[in-house]
Amino acid sequence: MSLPAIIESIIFAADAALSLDRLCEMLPEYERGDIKTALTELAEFHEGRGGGFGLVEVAGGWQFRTHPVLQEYVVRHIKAKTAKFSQSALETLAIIAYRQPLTRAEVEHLRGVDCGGVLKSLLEKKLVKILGKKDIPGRPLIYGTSKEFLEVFGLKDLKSLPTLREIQALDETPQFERQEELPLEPDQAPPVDSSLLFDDPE
Amino acid sequence: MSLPAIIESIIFAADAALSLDRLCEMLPEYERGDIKTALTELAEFHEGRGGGFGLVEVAGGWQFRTHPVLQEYVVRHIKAKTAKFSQSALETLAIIAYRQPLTRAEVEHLRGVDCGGVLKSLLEKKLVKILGKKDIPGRPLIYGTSKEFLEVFGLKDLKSLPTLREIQALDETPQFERQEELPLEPDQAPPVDSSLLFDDPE
Amino acid sequence: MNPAREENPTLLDGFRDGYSVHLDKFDGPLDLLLHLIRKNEVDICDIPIADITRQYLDYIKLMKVLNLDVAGDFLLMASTLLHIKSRMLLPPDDEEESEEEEGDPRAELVRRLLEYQQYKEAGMVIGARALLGREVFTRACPDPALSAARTEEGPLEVSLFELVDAFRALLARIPKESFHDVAPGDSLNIADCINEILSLLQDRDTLQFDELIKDELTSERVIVTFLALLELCRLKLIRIFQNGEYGAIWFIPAVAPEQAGSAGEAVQSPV
Repeated sequence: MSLPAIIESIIFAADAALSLDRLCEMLPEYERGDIKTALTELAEFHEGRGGGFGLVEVAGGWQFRTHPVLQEYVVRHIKAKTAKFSQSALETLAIIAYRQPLTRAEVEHLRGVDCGGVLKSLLEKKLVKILGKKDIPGRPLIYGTSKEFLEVFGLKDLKSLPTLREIQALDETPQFERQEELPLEPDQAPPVDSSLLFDDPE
Repeated sequence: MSLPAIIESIIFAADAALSLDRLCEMLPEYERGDIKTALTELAEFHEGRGGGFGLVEVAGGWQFRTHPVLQEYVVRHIKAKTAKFSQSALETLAIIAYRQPLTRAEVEHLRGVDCGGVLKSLLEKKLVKILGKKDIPGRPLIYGTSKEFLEVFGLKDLKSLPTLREIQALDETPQFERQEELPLEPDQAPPVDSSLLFDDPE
Repeated sequence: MNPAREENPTLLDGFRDGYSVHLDKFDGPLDLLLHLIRKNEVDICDIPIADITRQYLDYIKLMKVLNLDVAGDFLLMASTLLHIKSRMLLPPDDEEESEEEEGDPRAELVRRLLEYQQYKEAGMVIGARALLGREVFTRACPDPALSAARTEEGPLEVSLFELVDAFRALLARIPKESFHDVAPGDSLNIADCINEILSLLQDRDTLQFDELIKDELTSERVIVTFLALLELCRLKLIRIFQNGEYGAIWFIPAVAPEQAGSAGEAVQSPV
């Protein structure tokens, strides 16, 4: 592979700008002068081709950056970033999914912390909905999961939610203990030097 | 600014692969057909220039990725994930990939061995996901491969997996016979010419 | 020691010759069988069942000698092999032949082996691909333009497994008595049934009792469905109607879906 391609791949995959010194350190088989020339040539090449990004020297290091003129377009993507669930949102949602219908107080009892904020954001995301009011003093609201919840998780109906037992079953190995005595002939296996057996040929 | 440059900048800045649909949504002022053509041309251009990275189609989206042959250099700066796939993990993944949707019992029947632990670790790594429940007595969970599976294995979609017939044909070439002599760990299988397997951006 | 072993090269002789094997690396009985078939250079479609069975059993003994866990799957296969071997030793029985004579008793095993071999190879092929994070890398450095503005959130991305796992972690953390029904009995429980009814009512306004039990008319199902309905009634989530004596039992949601009021306000209300 050519030196420019090598340098390009290293800079591309790096998590921060890389200085010439650092690059030389990583590529001891190449001359510093050649690395320097390759960098300049690469920068010129990318500038000349008029693509969407270029190789620039910033704060003492080299980095690929999108062109400032294209920022308008680049920023459009930000909104597409998929939202990640926080652990508390996931837990709350799980409680509601598996224990619905239930009240906020019941969710909080299980989680041991206040859930107002999380519940609100789940309602805003329409994953959870209000089913009605419970007929006890205070008439608290009762929550359950929504149709959107089923869509996000690709479920046909709530019945298709995997049960805890099914997930737990993954940790369990089916037991065949009884067969232990089964088919083996009574004669003893020959003594084997067990140290031999694990000899790794590698 | 030219459309290819705009597309390049968006994909380059994005932190995940972007689908054609998503790009069209973000660029309503351009025709879908033009965007599609630009993507193909960009992929060809980057392949042709022999740089350190290319534009490839994975998991239904477009993304810049380094070339596998440059791995040696890239890892001098960043750590490669040491997460190795055991033979059982790969076998299980292959079965799920080719036979999905299917239940744990079906996987175990094909492998002849309990797969709970493997299945759980594949779920944790998000390579496999729960698709729902099968409509048979006991309503067992059914599994399939995830988007992450396509991303990690660099596949455009499930159809770009080599067919089982192709794999069998591979086995008949003398090249594969050499593995006879090897230790039984798949990790130590001879490196297959990865350029063969790397999906050409098409 | 079994004298037969002197004539027939076995797995164990292989070890003496310095051929080494990762004992714990066989991924189940089919994997081990394939290994033996390759090692003996025999045709997979015409397995010398006596030889292969003996070598297979030797192997299991070896695992025991070395105090390795012999998984049930291996023992199950051992009995299958012995069964096939005994059937092959028996003279062909005319009566049996008429019933189930499919020919070779090895056929089913061969089919499984061939199928397994396919996936084993497929696993090797996909494992040899250039993998993201191993041979192939994406850009790790966030674009400065992106870090400038992070506003809206896009579509949600979370897997079902994460949801169940979160719930499982939660259950592990908290004392058991906090739950009224931690471990649901078998396949049927009231909570599931309530969920089922609630999801059906998301799409429709009325439901009939009969519809809920029509797939599975067992007394358990009827009782659980009935209890679920009572619970939903108690919570004032549904209302129940009957068209005259012995008529069909209908129920409808007690609250229209959109009636619940503004979400934000609702959450803030005292509990």
